[in-house]
Parts: sequence; structure tokens; C-alpha cells
Amino acid sequence: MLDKNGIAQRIAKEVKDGYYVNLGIGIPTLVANFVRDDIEVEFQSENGILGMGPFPVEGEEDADLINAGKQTITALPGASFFDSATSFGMIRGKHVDLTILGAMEVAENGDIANWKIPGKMVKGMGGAMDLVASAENIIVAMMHTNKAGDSKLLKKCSLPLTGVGCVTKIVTNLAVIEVVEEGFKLLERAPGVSVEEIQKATEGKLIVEGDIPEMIL
Amino acid sequence: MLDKNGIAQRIAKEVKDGYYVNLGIGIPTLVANFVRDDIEVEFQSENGILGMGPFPVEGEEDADLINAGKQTITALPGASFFDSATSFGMIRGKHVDLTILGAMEVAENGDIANWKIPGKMVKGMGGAMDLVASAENIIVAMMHTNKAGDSKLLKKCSLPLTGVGCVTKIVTNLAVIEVVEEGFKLLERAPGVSVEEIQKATEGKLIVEGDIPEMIL
Amino acid sequence: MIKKTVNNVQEAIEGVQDGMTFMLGGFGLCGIPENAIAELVQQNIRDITCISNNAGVDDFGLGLLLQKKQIKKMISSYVGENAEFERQMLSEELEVELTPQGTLAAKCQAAQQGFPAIYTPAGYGTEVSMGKETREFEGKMYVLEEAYKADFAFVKAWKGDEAGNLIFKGTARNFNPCMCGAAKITVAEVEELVPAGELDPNQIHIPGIFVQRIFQGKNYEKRIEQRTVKAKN
Amino acid sequence: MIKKTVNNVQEAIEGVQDGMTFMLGGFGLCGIPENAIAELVQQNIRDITCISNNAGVDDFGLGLLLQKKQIKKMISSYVGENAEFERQMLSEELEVELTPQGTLAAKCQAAQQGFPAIYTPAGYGTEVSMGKETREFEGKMYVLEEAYKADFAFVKAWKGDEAGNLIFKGTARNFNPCMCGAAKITVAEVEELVPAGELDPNQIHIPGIFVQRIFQGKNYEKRIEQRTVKAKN
Repeated sequence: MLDKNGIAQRIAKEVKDGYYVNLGIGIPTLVANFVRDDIEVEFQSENGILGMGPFPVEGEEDADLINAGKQTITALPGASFFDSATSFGMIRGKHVDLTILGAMEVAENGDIANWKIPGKMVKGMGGAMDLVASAENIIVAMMHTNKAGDSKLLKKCSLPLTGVGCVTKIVTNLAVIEVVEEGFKLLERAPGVSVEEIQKATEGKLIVEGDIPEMIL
Repeated sequence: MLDKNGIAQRIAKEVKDGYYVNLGIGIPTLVANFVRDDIEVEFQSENGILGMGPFPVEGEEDADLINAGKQTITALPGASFFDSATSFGMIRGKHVDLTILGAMEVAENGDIANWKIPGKMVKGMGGAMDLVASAENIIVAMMHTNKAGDSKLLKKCSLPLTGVGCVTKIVTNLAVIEVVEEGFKLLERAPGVSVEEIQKATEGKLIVEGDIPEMIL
Repeated sequence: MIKKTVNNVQEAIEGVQDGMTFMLGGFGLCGIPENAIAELVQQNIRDITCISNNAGVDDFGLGLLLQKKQIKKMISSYVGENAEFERQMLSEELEVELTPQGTLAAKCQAAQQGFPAIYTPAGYGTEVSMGKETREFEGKMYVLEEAYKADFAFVKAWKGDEAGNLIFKGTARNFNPCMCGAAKITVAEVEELVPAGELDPNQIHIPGIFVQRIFQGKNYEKRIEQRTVKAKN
Repeated sequence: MIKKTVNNVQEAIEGVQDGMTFMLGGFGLCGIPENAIAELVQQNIRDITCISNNAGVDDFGLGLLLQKKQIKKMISSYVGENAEFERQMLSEELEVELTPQGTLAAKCQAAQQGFPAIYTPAGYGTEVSMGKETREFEGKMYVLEEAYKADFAFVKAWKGDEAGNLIFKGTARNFNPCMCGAAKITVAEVEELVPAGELDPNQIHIPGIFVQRIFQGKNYEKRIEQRTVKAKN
């Protein structure tokens, strides 16, 4: 079973040379720490920077330089700043190669719900709806089940949707899953996790073909 | 009767303090020479400059600094450069206060034709269709009649239209005319030109109310 | 050159009235029009509709207007980090319209550039598109979103000149450029106001034609919401 | 940082084929991708559809491609100043689609930014809107214009860096930024190519994400179409 850093580490392997990547808040943010340093990757933050770097050294924080999580950041050589319309132009225009974000629920048809729980305080969708509506490669980083132990990989989302039929891959504490036409296709098991455990934690249709390898981090 | 410079000089009086102005090719370009220098005006050229200045001094021409007529120009203090999409955003968004352009024909309902003569070589509409479709204040600068002596102020345009119901004012070698709901309202006569002469040169409905003053340049 | 300078924030916001709709630049607390907000609080302008990506924090940014219950309606993409906001929203004192962030930016820019509406894929199939016209282009579904209308846009830039030309800094740019010229009157406050001719015309982010009034702001706090740092090596 | 540099124009235009659609930046002869055009002539790429505001002059710019009859179709707003163009158009060797200039810019930018179509008032009620969908918004009529599709966009910038970031100069900017990222592959040629980090990230006109290949151009002629000067006082 993986912890949050493990999930991030596994997702980092999906980041390929030459990718522009948008990282959501939470586990996705951790992915940056695990990307191989022999490939060329640039991180986009939708508030208006391409070429986002690590947190600044203490004392060098700049109030005018933050990421979409409102954290102080740095800009790497080759970075650029732009306005919000241009930023979402990049996203809508499919120039960002990979979007990694968290979710409360994913359905077997690729629907995602990650912005609203009816009856609870709603904080808003931020840029998530734009990201999932346009990106061609969307990886969800999340725990396989919620705090109550219920599956987050469902036949149908019960929460209000963020986007329809858009998720391509899911990396959880238990498994790597590809969303295919027929449902959740199991690709890899987390270290020490059995197919049965994954099956039990998955409400939606899980497709298990042949031997499922344990993931290599 | 006015010559081209006279028409430009009369139109210059329509340019008010604080106006952003787009000048078309031909007579409109001459208007800049006659604008009072005690008012604040900025000229926009749709190829991407605001704050356009006069032609450069010989030897200081810059191939990267031209107007929409492809002439070398200068930039005044406070100028800015921008791309074509932004430029037409200014125009479409009604931020340009006054558009002055030439025409082959204007109809009594404000239609304008100035880009195409069927059967002849067509050069294209350039930015004219965008300008007339969006500007709220459009002054046409032209001769009252064509070379054959036919009126260019018509009941209905015979040539393919550039825009519909958009012209607000017309300044010709003979008169200043406002386009109102009922037709061409005669506002001023050119020096030495009688109402009868204007009437004779106007095919569309000319509205003459009261005494028509001779224009003051 | 057309001069856009006004002497102070009071002159800059002249004409604001109760019940108006305002656009306010900024992302979180980054690049917000601090001076204009403070003056709206000061003048106690009420029943405001705010188009702003966020709603500030409890004691800063739009939170200051919320504290005094001056805001009737918020149009935003993300409104967390604000307890008073939450209280007013749950008690239905405050009307809230949540819009995807890219749609928000596009609807402002559409107003700026005279596009009556845009088609965006964001929100299709979600409650955001409920009651809205949708349409297919080449096998993909889009939602028709109309341009915003606003009475004033309040933006904050880094540098500006007398002609109203603006230059933003870093990610403090965000929504500010999209809102310039998107309201009837655009008010820009800048950290540094310079005479016309001092800014390179090639480096202007927003040409002065999109700005009606510009003034030199004061006492910028530029608060940081999440101070994240790494240790020195 | 993702490197976009290629060694020369040959590498830059690799993959171009007969029958493709190209976007080409520039207004008149100002800011045109001289190197890319010369290489398209050299490689005799034929049956091209060109989306370009103008068509060059007889012996420069797109006129060079016209001379060799490489262009099948021109999509432009203004095509005067070119006798060979006129001859081919009148003899129907060349197909011509005339589009209002602002619509041309907007259709390129829509492709760049993932908008499937835009509504513009330009051309409503004229032959440009014939056969196109029109629609009323708040009492004004608009024409629906779909985003362009192109295989390559060839643009020319003043400065660029290895990451593909571009800065344009003066009115040589024009259509170039709108076309970046609006085609499957965007090729930028620059007068000065610098290492990443040398350009101020605040002053980038086009972020490198919109550019696939960048190279240092050569032998820029930068011809002036209308040399207009005033006498020295």
C-alpha cells in the first residue's frame, strides 16, 4: 500500500520528456519532487506562470510570485508570466500535456467529482472544470477509498460532477488503473496489495486481464 | 467646394478631446494634419499601435514600425504596441471613439460600400468591415460624386456592402451630412456651394431643415 | 497622448454607487487593488456585485467588504479560506455564483474585446451548464457563456504611465489585464506611476485605451497567503 | 525547461508537405517569416493553402511562392499590391477567400486558445456572412466564425530563447502572436536567439508552450513597402 508520497512517486513516472504539466493541490503538488531530472519538463500554474520552480529560500519570498495554491514559489530560467485568459487559453487549447489532480469520486466512464459536497460548504471549482474539460491526459491522484472506507471508484458518481468522461488514469494507494471504454482496467498493484483487495475496494467495474504486476517505483 | 485637404480639415473638427481615432487610407490620413494641438487625441492603427506619430525624419525609418497603410511612421510618448487580435479587440470592444474612412457609396440608411467592385480586381476589405461593424461613431470622407458625376449618396448601395446601417456622418467636397433615421440630413454647405447643388448631387433622400449654414473650417 | 491620471483613490472611484457591479483583479491576495477596496470600505458602498476570482481572507482583500456586509453577490471560481464568507453564504445573506476559473477570465476578456459570448468546454455536463445553451463542434460539447457586464473594473498593476499604459509583475498579473476595458470605467492603481514615454511601448501589457483612470497607490501591504519556503542549502 | 531550438530552417520546416495549410505571420512585409518562406520556395512545396493577412509583393514575401505557383488558396484580408496575384486570381489559378482582418486574427487566436468558434459583428449583412450562421445578442447581429485549422504556423519574432519564448518588436508583432499555437506545429524564426533565462519572464509576449520549434534566422531583408518620411526641420 502506498502513502501520499508513494502515489506521487508513481505518478511521476507518467511525466514524460517534453511535457508541460499542471499539478493540482494536494498529492499532485508532491509529484514535482519525484520527476526524473534527466528529462525536460515544465510546470504550469493556472494563475499565470510556466516554468514554475521550487519554494523560495527563506527570506526570498515574493508576494507577487505564487502558485495556484497561493504558495510562494520561484521561476526557473525560461519561465514566463501571463494573464489568466492566456493561461486558460493554454489549457483549453490543449497545449498542456498532462493534468494531475485529486478527486472525491471517479466513475467507470471517466466522470470525475472533486469540487462540491451538497449540504457542506462549497469552496468552488477553481480551475478544475477547465482543466478536466480540455486536457487529453488526466491522471487522478487519490486514496482508493474515503475515510468511511467506501470506494471512490464508482459505477456512477454520486457527487456533483466536475467533468464528464475525461479521466484517463487513476493512481491510488492500492493500484494504477486506466479508464477504458468498458470500465476501470487494472494495470498495476501497489506493493503488497492483492488483486482481491483492489477488487473489494472498487465499486465500479474492474477489468482484470492476465497477471497484474506489482508497480515499480 | 472643398478639396481633399478641405474635407480632412472639416473632419478634424469632429475630433474631440480625449478621442482615440482610427484613420483609414486616403483623405482620412490627412485628418491628422488638421487636429487642434490643444486637445488630447491618440491615433490607433489597426496593425498594432496606439499613439501613432508623424512620418519619421529621413534616415530614421524603421521597417518594424509601420501603419495600416504600410507607411513608415513614428511612435509618440505614451504609445504602445500590441498584436492584431488585441487591436481588433479594441475596435470590436468600442474603445476606439471615432473611425474615419473613405467610401465608394453610402446609403440613406447608413449602409456603406467601400471594398469591392464586381468584375474588377478585388483587393480585400482589410480591417474596414471590423471597423464599421463595431464603431459607434463613423465618419465617411469622400467626394460627393464619382468620376462619372454620379451621386455616391444613394437610396440604396449598388455595390457589395462593407457594413449595414453604420455611418453616422459624411463629409464631402460639397457638404456635411448626418445620417438620421429618415435619410441624409444636411448640416452644412461647403463654401460657395448652394443647397440646390447638394440636392442635385444627392440621389438618396436629402433632408433640408431651415437655413443651412456654410461650414467654417 | 490622452491623460488618464487622477490625484487619488477618491477621484479614482468617483461615481461608484450602491447596487453596482464591480470587477476586481487579483488571485487570492496577489495583485488585488488594495487602495480601491479600502476606499469602497471607507465610503460604505453597499449591495455590490463582485466579479472576482476569490473573496479574500477574513481580514484582508474582499474580506474587508464582507465584514461590513457591503457585498450582495459574489461571482467567483474559488471562495475558500474565509469564515465570514462561509457564514454569510450559509445564512443566505450573500448570493454566490460559482464559475470555472477559465470561464471567468474568458467572460471578462470577451467584455473587453466586444465578443458577446464565448463557447467553452468547461463545465459541460455539470451543474454549471444547467439552463445554459450547449452545442457540439466537431464531436465535442461546449457551453455558451455570455460576456460579463460591469460598472467599474478595479485593477492593480506594477507600473503605469499617465496615458494609462500598464505593466504587471509576476503572477500578480492574473485577472487584472482581462478586466481592463471590460467595465464601463476601468480604474487602475499602480505601485509606480511614471510620465508618458518612460515605459517601453513594446513592453506594455495593457494599452491605456482600456483604462479610464490611473493613480499612484499607497501603503501596499501585499500580504502573502501561504508563505512556503525551503531551507537554505 | 523544454528546449525548442533547431539548428536551421531545414530542420524547422521538417514535415511540411504538398497540400498543407500554413499560417504565416506579418502585416504587409512587416514581421514576415522571411527564412521559412524562402525555404518553402526552395523545397518547392506545392498546393499550399496560406492563412496570411496579405499576399506579399511581386518579388518578396508570399509573392515568391506565388511566382512559382506554389499556392493553391489564399485566406487573407487584403491582397493588393501584387500583379502576379491579380493575374492568378483573375485566371482562377488561385483560389481566394477574403476575410475581415479582425475576424482573421480572432479565428487564429481561437485556434490557439481552444475556442471552437467566435461571434463577431464584422461582415454581418455583407457577402462575407453569406451562408454563415448569424445570431442576435442584445439587439446586435453577429456572425459565427469557426476557428482556423492549420498544419504549420510560421512566425517571426525579434528575440526568442531556447524555451521558445518570444518577444516581438514594434508593429512587426501584428498577426504573429495570434498564430502561435494555432497550428499543429508552430515554427518561430527570430533575429536573436538567446539562452533560457536571458529574457525577462515578465516581458515575454508568447510563452514557449505555444511554439514547437525555434531557430535563429539569417539575412533578414526587412523590406519597407511605403517609405514615408518628413523633411528634417
